[in-house]
Amino acid sequence: MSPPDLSVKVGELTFANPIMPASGTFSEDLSDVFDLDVLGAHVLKTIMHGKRAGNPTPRVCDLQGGMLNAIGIPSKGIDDFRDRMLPYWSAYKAPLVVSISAHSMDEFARLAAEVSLPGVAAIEANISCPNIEADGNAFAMRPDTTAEVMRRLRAETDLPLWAKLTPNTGEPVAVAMAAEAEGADAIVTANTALGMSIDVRTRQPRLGNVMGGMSGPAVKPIALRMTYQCAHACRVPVIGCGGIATLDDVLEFLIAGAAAVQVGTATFRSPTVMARLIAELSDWMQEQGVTSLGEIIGSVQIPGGEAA
Amino acid sequence: MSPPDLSVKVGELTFANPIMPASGTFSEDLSDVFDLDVLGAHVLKTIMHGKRAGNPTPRVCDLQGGMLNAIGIPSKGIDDFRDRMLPYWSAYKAPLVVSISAHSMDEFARLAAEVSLPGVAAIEANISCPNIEADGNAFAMRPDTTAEVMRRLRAETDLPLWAKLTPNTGEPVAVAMAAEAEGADAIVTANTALGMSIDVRTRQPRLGNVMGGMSGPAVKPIALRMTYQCAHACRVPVIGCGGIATLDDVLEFLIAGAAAVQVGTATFRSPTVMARLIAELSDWMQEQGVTSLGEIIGSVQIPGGEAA
Amino acid sequence: MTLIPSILSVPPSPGVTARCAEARAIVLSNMPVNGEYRLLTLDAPAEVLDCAPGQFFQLLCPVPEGEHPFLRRPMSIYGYDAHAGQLQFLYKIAGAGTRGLATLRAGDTLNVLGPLGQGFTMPDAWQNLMLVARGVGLATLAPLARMAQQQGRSLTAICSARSPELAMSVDLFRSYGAEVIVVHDEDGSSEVPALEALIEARIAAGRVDAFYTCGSRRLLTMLQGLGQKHGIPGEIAMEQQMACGLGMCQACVRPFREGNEVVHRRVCREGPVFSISEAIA
Amino acid sequence: MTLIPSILSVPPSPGVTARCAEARAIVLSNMPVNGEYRLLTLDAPAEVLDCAPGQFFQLLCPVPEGEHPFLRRPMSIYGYDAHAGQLQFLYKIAGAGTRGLATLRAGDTLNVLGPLGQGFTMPDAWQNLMLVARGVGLATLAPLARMAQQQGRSLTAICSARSPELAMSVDLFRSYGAEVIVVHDEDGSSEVPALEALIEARIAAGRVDAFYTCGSRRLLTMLQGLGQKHGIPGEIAMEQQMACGLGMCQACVRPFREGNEVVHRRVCREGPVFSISEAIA
Ligand SMILES: Cc1cc2nc3c(=O)[nH]c(=O)nc-3n(C[C@H](O)[C@H](O)[C@H](O)COP(=O)(O)OP(=O)(O)OC[C@H]3O[C@@H](n4cnc5c(N)ncnc54)[C@H](O)[C@@H]3O)c2cc1C
Ligand SMILES: Cc1cc2nc3c(=O)[nH]c(=O)nc-3n(C[C@H](O)[C@H](O)[C@H](O)COP(=O)(O)OP(=O)(O)OC[C@H]3O[C@@H](n4cnc5c(N)ncnc54)[C@H](O)[C@@H]3O)c2cc1C
Ligand SMILES: Cc1cc2nc3c(=O)[nH]c(=O)nc-3n(C[C@H](O)[C@H](O)[C@H](O)COP(=O)(O)O)c2cc1C
Ligand SMILES: Cc1cc2nc3c(=O)[nH]c(=O)nc-3n(C[C@H](O)[C@H](O)[C@H](O)COP(=O)(O)O)c2cc1C
Ligand code: FES
Ligand code: FES
Repeated sequence: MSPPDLSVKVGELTFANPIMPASGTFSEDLSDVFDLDVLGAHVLKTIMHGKRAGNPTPRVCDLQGGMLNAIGIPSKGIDDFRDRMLPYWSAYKAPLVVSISAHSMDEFARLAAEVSLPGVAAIEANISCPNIEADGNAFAMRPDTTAEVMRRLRAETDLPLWAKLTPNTGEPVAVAMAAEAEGADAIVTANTALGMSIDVRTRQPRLGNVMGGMSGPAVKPIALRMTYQCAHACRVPVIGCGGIATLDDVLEFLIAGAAAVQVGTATFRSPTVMARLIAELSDWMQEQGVTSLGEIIGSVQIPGGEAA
Repeated sequence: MSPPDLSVKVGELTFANPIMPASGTFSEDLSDVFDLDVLGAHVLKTIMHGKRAGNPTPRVCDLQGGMLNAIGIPSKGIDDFRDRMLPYWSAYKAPLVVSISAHSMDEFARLAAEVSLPGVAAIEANISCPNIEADGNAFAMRPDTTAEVMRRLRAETDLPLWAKLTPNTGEPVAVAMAAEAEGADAIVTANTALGMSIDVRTRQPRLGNVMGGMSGPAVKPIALRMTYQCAHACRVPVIGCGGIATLDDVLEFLIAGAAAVQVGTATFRSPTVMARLIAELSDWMQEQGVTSLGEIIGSVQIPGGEAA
Repeated sequence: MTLIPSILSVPPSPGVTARCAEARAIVLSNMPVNGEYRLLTLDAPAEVLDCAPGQFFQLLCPVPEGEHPFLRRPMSIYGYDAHAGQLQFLYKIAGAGTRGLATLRAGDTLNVLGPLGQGFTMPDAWQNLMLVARGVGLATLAPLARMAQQQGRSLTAICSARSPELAMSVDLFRSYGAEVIVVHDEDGSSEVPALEALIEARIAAGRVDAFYTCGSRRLLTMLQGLGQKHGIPGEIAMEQQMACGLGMCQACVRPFREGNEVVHRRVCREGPVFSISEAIA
Repeated sequence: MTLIPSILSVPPSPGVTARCAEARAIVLSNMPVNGEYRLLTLDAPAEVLDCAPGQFFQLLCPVPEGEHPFLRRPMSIYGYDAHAGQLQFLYKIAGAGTRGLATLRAGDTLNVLGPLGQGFTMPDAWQNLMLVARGVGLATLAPLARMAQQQGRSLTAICSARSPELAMSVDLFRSYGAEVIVVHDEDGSSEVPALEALIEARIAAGRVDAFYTCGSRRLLTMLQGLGQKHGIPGEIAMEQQMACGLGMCQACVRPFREGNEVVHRRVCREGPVFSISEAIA
């Protein structure tokens, strides 16, 4: 029997399998541990236009079933991307997804144009990073600011453009639909949830930045809910992200409607996890007689039809 | 040495200690397990005006570090409250907090008037229950609807009025300030976070209602963040709620600025937990030489002054 | 294999008690039985041993590697012995929680909450009892059989299983003086028409004053039909997903007939034992 | 008590290697030593044993009851022996993760990720080495002392501790041919002025080509001053909260002087060993 076909389509792009890293939890350093070309795609840490230091330390702390981070976006800037990172990643077969962000629409648009280079397969617009502006504000908090920034980005690039949403908004579906209406080719659900932790002995916040983004299994139900909501509301594909660590987690997001998934925090606990998930998914498909992931994606059974 | 003073003030009310149950996770049935008069206050399951069945089963499922529920608000209505519950709870010394909710402003206001009876110490307005309306919508999702409903409630009752917030809003601070501006005497942070879980074997949602509210340790960092944000933005006291299970959790919320805390899901894992937390808090104060909780509440140390 | 639950001190009249406690029990043994099931025997403190047949416990299951059961898991009391300080559960591995239970070794501790719920009743008028059960439902009915013997009732136990070898508690029920009838899927004797004929014959012979059953929808519907036709009452132990187990959260409701109305009752508090005529399959 | 880490196969020239693996190791022993510390000895596969002094592992700590360490915890390699297939860590119980480590018994498995980071260098020009350390920092420097001996360097080890009994690795350093000087808080000999005078005397005697240290800000500032004054280079192993340990997340940065600039470097990737002159206390 031929090995099962793990490939998925995300808009016009085809990936060899649905497993890719989440932005900010992946770098060339992981090639020490496994061959990065087994991945469906490579998604890089968000870059911004200029050089930036990032947030004060401590930048991470752990939680029950997850972690908080307030890394910020330390960035070596666009030149380093073009001259050093792009050539490095272009040597791989796996398609390259470049995550970008900015504080202003103008800078965001300019960066989109500048990273639209041969070797880049798609741009992920990080319109959701809760660390960029105070108290978790980001473009993706509101449909109107989302629409505006996506329109500007769309005007600057012909590459597939993904919008990465935040769970901190009260209206994720409206935000996803605004992104879609302005030409997003895919929706990524989601970035981290704004949280806080205090060391009761020192009475200090555990993060130098006071608040930070929560990730890992603890946020999975929230990310899954957003994935389901957006997959039902949007025509463009949705990429699930949040707390994925096991084969069951991957299947859960695919069943909810995700066309592919991103794995972040799980790589910190087990750097080989993505390679293992791909192998396990292949074995599972073979065992279950599933020949294509089209049979799984969006196959959730809602009792009595549509969701409440 | 005299035992430490655990009492806290929440607006004009004084509670013997800062530990009280969260609405919906407590009932007279718990008196099988310990003497309910040790609690700082009694907070009842939300009541609505008429009789209601609640949501389809399964109504709960568990998660890593927490659970989802979509109980809905099965309610025996106002008559049952007045005739049966109020006399039962009035026999206790601990102050009684009655949680109310409604689908419309009119009904909400009417219910506030109807529950303003002798024996009721405060009203908790559940303006945040994600199960009441589709997709997590609730009054507390927006400052304007919050302001309107709180204004209506304030007009109908002279009792202390608490507003229970939702973590599903993108603007919790604005919502808290709107509630305060319209006369809320305290803010409760927070209700459950909207989530989802799918059984990958049956491909069905694990809840009959498809989506539901997440609670337990997994949501603690989000609830703590909201508690900190609201305690810094509001003059009225904030009551912390979300994932509290240990003495360190209680201290973490008090340090963040909570005047008292509510314990929900932890009671399901250990029905004696609230009684234990009160004893542990007393022991801890004695050990540390803390004579009053005023020394702890809001004592978070922000490096370099205020938060980002 | 025969499982003898240690029920030495069933109270003569099973006064339903609502009192319960959270306690640490110590594992005495945790053995596989019959391939599919495991028997967990605990050394438990007196405060949790005032049990009645049909009641249950909420167990805080250990965390098996890579899984995260969070809520307690409900388990019927299979055996209890206040005198010996022992408590037993018979369980089937279904998911994370029961896989966690399966990791317990002698000497480990287990946090138990119970006894919970309302047990079976056995009015004086019910002298000839018929017990119909399948699978892990037998765990729930075993202490009932013991109680029937102690109260001098006549008992017929119909044990339904996939194959005759899997009909677990045959010897146990026999040791309680029951007449045991094994029906199974292999020869079709467990199918409703065959079962119904079998029971009709007993009823005709005046051998059935009341039914006891548990779990299966199919058996419930059948017994409701027979009960209505012949005016035979009975009780059923039901299941539902639970959170608190104490009556606080309203997770575990099921619909029941109350006159012309359908009402919700909590399986953990008003149940898990209900009148067969009021239950809805 | 003397702790002999099993370092039998230190590579003569510690070629810095970036390769690492995630592996399951088996606990051989996990013993308390000296009250405050514990020594964990693992049976580890060859793929993780190509180590150099100063490198570290990320340990996936077991979950102690009631606590939930989530991220891996970084631990310096205390001993490694590719030949015997052994790996050792010396740790102090600080919180949930190390409390989890303390629960390990012989035969348990532990998921380890390593070796990680850049170890110490030992250029030929550095013949007379001075090692200054306190507390658990000694764990990091122990394999370095062994390497110094193997490469025939002269070594002075200043062990700083709260009281003389707590100066843990005295005998160990001696066994590597080091001259060991114990300074402690009780007689004030561990205070900076006293220490500085002591080291100045050795420098005057031409006994110090390079310093090695780890951890403490106070010691770093002092050694930077002495190094600058006398033109003596050196290396320091530093710490920072980590998430990935591999260089991906940028959690573990610290500021360093690079010419006139201050730059961020990742402790897990560019470090944990850095030049003393570039480090910022
Ligand atoms: C009052 C009562 C008494 C019970 N007595 C016994 C007993 O004596 N022996 C025994 O083996 N089992 C008994 N059960 C069922 C037992 O509680 C479930 O099998 C167990 O909770 C499954 O947990 P898990 O983590 O292993 O599996 P999960 O992964 O939680 O579930 C596996 C499957 O079982 C279903 N399930 C889970 N919990 C329940 C529940 N509370 N009720 C019904 N279905 C459920 C799930 O939907 C899923 O399909 C009883 C249930 C109730 C309500
Ligand atoms: C490269 C490196 C090598 C190390 N080698 C050793 C060693 O050989 N032996 C040893 O006992 N310890 C060593 N440490 C420190 C050790 O990693 C921490 O003590 C441990 O992570 C604490 O985890 P915990 O869960 O027990 O405590 P936590 O509850 O996580 O923390 C307890 C205290 O330690 C602090 N802390 C936690 N993690 C770190 C960290 N990574 N760096 C600095 N402080 C931290 C916390 O802020 C807190 O104040 C090393 C650290 C690094 C970065
Ligand atoms: C340390 C860390 C750094 C991150 N940096 C970024 C980033 O630069 N850009 C971005 O879009 N998301 C970033 N994220 C969010 C992740 O891409 C992902 O959306 C989130 O962590 C949820 O997935 P997970 O639970 O699998 O980690 C970061 C997450 C972590 C933990
Ligand atoms: C089963 C269940 C039922 C709940 N019902 C209500 C309710 O009726 N009204 C309300 O305001 N909150 C309700 N909540 C939310 C809790 O009061 C609390 O805000 C939330 O669970 C977070 O706290 P916890 O993590 O300590 O449980 C319910 C929570 C659970 C788990
Ligand atoms: S399980 Fe909570 S009411 Fe029954
Ligand atoms: S810990 Fe992730 S970069 Fe160092």
